[in-house]
Amino acid sequence: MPYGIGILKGMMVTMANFLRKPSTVQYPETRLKQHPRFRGEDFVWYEERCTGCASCAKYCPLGIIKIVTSGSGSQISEGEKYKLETFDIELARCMFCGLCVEACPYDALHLGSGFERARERKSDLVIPLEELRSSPKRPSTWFRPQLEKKNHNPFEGQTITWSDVARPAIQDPDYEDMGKRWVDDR
Amino acid sequence: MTIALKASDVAKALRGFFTDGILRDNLDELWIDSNYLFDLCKLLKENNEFYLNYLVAITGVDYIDRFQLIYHLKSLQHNHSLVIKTELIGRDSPSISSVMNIWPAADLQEREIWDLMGIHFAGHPNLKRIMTWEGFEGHPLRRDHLGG
Amino acid sequence: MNIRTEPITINLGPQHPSTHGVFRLRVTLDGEVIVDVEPIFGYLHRGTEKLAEERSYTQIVTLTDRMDYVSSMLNNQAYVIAVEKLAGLDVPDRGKFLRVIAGELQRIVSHLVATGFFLQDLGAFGTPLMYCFREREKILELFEMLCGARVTVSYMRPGGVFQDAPDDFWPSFRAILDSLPYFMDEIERLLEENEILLIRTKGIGILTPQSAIDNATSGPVLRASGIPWDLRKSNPYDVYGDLNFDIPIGTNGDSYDRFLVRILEIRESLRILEQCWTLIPSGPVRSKVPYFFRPPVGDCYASIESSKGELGFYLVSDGGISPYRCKVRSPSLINLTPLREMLLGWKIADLMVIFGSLDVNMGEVDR
Amino acid sequence: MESNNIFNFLKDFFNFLPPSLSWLNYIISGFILTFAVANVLLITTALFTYMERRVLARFQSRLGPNRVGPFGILQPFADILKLITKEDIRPTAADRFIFFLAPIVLVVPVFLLLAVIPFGKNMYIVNLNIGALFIVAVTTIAALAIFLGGWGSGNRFALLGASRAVAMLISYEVPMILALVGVVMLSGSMSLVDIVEAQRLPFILLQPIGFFVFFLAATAEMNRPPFDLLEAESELVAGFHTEYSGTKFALLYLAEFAEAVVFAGIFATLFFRGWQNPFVPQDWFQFFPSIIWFFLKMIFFLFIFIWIRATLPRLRIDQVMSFAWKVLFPLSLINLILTALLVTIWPEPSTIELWLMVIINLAVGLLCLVLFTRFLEHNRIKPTQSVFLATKQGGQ
Repeated sequence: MPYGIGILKGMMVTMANFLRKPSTVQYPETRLKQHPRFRGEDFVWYEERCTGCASCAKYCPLGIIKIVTSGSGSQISEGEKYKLETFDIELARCMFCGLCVEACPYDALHLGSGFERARERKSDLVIPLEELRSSPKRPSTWFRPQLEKKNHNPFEGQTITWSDVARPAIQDPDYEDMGKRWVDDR
Repeated sequence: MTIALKASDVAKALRGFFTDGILRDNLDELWIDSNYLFDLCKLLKENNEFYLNYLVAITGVDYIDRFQLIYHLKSLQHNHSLVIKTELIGRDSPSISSVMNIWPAADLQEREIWDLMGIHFAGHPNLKRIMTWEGFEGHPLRRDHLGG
Repeated sequence: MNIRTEPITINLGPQHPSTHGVFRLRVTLDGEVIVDVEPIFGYLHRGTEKLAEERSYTQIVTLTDRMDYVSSMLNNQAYVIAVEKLAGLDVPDRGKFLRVIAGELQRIVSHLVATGFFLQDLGAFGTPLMYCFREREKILELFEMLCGARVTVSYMRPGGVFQDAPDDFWPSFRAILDSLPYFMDEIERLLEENEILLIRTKGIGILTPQSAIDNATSGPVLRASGIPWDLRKSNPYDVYGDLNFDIPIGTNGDSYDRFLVRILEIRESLRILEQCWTLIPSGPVRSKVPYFFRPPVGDCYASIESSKGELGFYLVSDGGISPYRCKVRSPSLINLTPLREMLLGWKIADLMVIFGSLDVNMGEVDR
Repeated sequence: MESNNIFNFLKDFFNFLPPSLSWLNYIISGFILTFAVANVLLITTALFTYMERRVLARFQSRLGPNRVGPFGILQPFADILKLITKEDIRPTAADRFIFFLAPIVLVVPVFLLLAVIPFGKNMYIVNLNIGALFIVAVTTIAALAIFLGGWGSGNRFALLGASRAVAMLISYEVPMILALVGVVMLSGSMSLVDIVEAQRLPFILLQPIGFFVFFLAATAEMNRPPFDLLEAESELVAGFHTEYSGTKFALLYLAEFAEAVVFAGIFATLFFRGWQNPFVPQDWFQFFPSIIWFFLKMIFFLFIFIWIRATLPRLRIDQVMSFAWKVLFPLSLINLILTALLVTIWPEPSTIELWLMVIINLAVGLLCLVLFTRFLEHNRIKPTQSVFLATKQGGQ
């Protein structure tokens, strides 16, 4: 085989790629397809479902969720809801690992689907309570298999109300489970 | 599968050479007195029945009153592995002999343990800090190093 | 008359264009020839092991995928296997298969990045790198489908994987399995017999088998020196026991062999993924593990074959929700032990070639 | 031989001046001509930088610049504007005068080369009868300028880059000149205009080895891959122009790309029948006017430069030097002897004899290739044998 054949083969490969369509897209005009499980940064929060138990704040590795609740006089009773004073998520230090969403027992907190929330100042990167209330309800289906069963896709603008975002209430036990007498064998 | 050598039969085999070096052996951990470590490791590497020529990892653990050093060894030829543990009582300037001239792989690992844990390895050619910058005082991975 | 030449010391500093991450090399040069080398680490030291002592077992998963930021699935897999061995958890079969699929995809991504940057150091101005990155994008899109993030995936949890793959994952996974072999043929045609690449890398930076074992190198660096040692074969974990695949072994342990071993390993990973595609059972993906679970007191060491070498976790549990000590055996750091011995005597242009062929990731070295 | 008609056209245009001022007529028309041609080169270099980035991007399956202006066509001007507005730093360790002089000494020779190149049917600035010698003389100044820049900026990396550059450029001058001699022998005169007219057949057919040697030597002369040791960013940060910034860096940047454009022009004139239609003899109908042919060939060569830059990695300094002396130099000698033989046998070759010469040349070229491969083959095992698959595991 003559000496320069390796280089020529390489040149043919680059020429073949030269004739193909480029694989990059012009970002703001055309966008790549995103998938429903994308861990976006604008959190979706359902006030009706949230009881202020702050297990998300406890479970966040960086401890960036700040929840202040107060005994709200009339509403407070065993097992009911606290009145939420502040619910701040400091996006500047958040790494979007989703452990808070995993820890929320009432499916109140969900990851969003956007990633273009840039601000000039770091203090603007804190999501206050009002913004959580008013932000559009397009949760990502990360760690929410029930949303995936409804094949909910936040990128097609489908919003979900607080009532049908949760896991089915009773895990109806199948026959094999019924057979077990003691709960903890289940 | 990599067979984990039973500490008891390794101890039996080594008792021929060392009388008091081996402290105790439970399951697959072989506890050794820290000043016999060097010649015992040399023996483990050379004799062809064990031929542990691959030093997988050295780990330092700080148990408040004593430091523990765990050596994971492996033999690529026989595909078996062994865990050796030694203890250095007391917190001020623990020191042990370096195993660099048995396994050259120990070089960077010992420097890291010296830098983060503060265990001195006698006989290491250039025992300098590896992770933290030169002027850093204290050893971060110790239990009493509360950061800041 | 002899001309007195004195060697100059230059800093291939932390922000040098071709060091992989922040790695500083103080090199003493006599003209072009390297006389003395002193690597300086620590620029990316984030204290992962100290942080791990204050986090619960599940929270450490998010720490692990920031160690070797090019193969985060494999870091997760190593950590999770160590925790399961510590706590004695069993993992459902489908979870194991999903872990192997994610791990092998991540190995392909890591080898593509390694090959791309290896060519970039050689001066091929970005073309092979862009081709490798184009294929990497497709696999990262798979990861986004699987776990929502492309690089910091934290997909695996002690006891399996956190969620099953979505339905539209399998068709695009099949598409990649069909398209990647053609790309590999193309890359091999572009690079393998390229005369300039051969001159620049053949016989450069030779690591003898004996010193490869003495310096406890692992992964492609060890296999390129002729030692057939792969943890997936010698100490199979997850489902590697009942998959058949080969290990590429080099003969003369130079930079060219390390480069070629990685390319052939991508082909082997494709063979593994093909078998996983057919063998994966249905069923649950994760055994029941509470969030703040407490493994029994004790310690254990478990390691897997990550893309850089043997990545191991040594965990000591004192019964609490967070480990008493979590040590990481980082393959990149230990692969750097023979660096000085491999570099002496070569020219400065070879320094980049040898360092590039070692494929060291600074996130894993400094932890 | 009609003289240079653009210059005559301008001279007649200025005839209204009184005869006592006729010398002014010469100066003005001369100045306008050179000013126009110099600006043409500037614009072409700017467009070449744009073309390089777009074509290189397409090789790498990306889009390339398309933000500034329609399809990104104003990108080079945006670059120039940016570079000019950047602060022009001079390191304290730098030798003031040399640091300032280096960019100028690098740019001037590139524009000087334009004087000799015929763009179209008797469209040239001057018809020097020693054109080829002029080209060689001017390109050596670039080597000097690079060392001035490297030494003047007082930075270790720049010094290393500069000392490499001088060694490489000098050792690539020799094969380049010998390859030029082959062309000059065939065409009988050194002036580029005569070389173009003497090319009944494009010299690439008559001089395959000569073209190969000249092409590689010129690529090294222009510091383009695979010989771009100078700014080997992976090793020496940025080679000799590490310390330059602002307008000085813009000049260096311009010189590098202008040299590529000018050398593309030289290739077209020496080996591809300059401004004539390469596929058809002189007196037949040429499809395009002569200047269009010239620019088409230039763009063809520029495309090849970019194609090589997209594919090939860089050579090490000692490999570059050994390639020059062990490969290019003997090849150019063989080419020289062969051409001398052919020219003595057929001083006035008819068309059949011309084609005969082409066949002989190609045969010798293939022979050299086979000999060179056998010489290299015995000390290099086939690449794929070095890694094989093993199913078993275990260690030594």
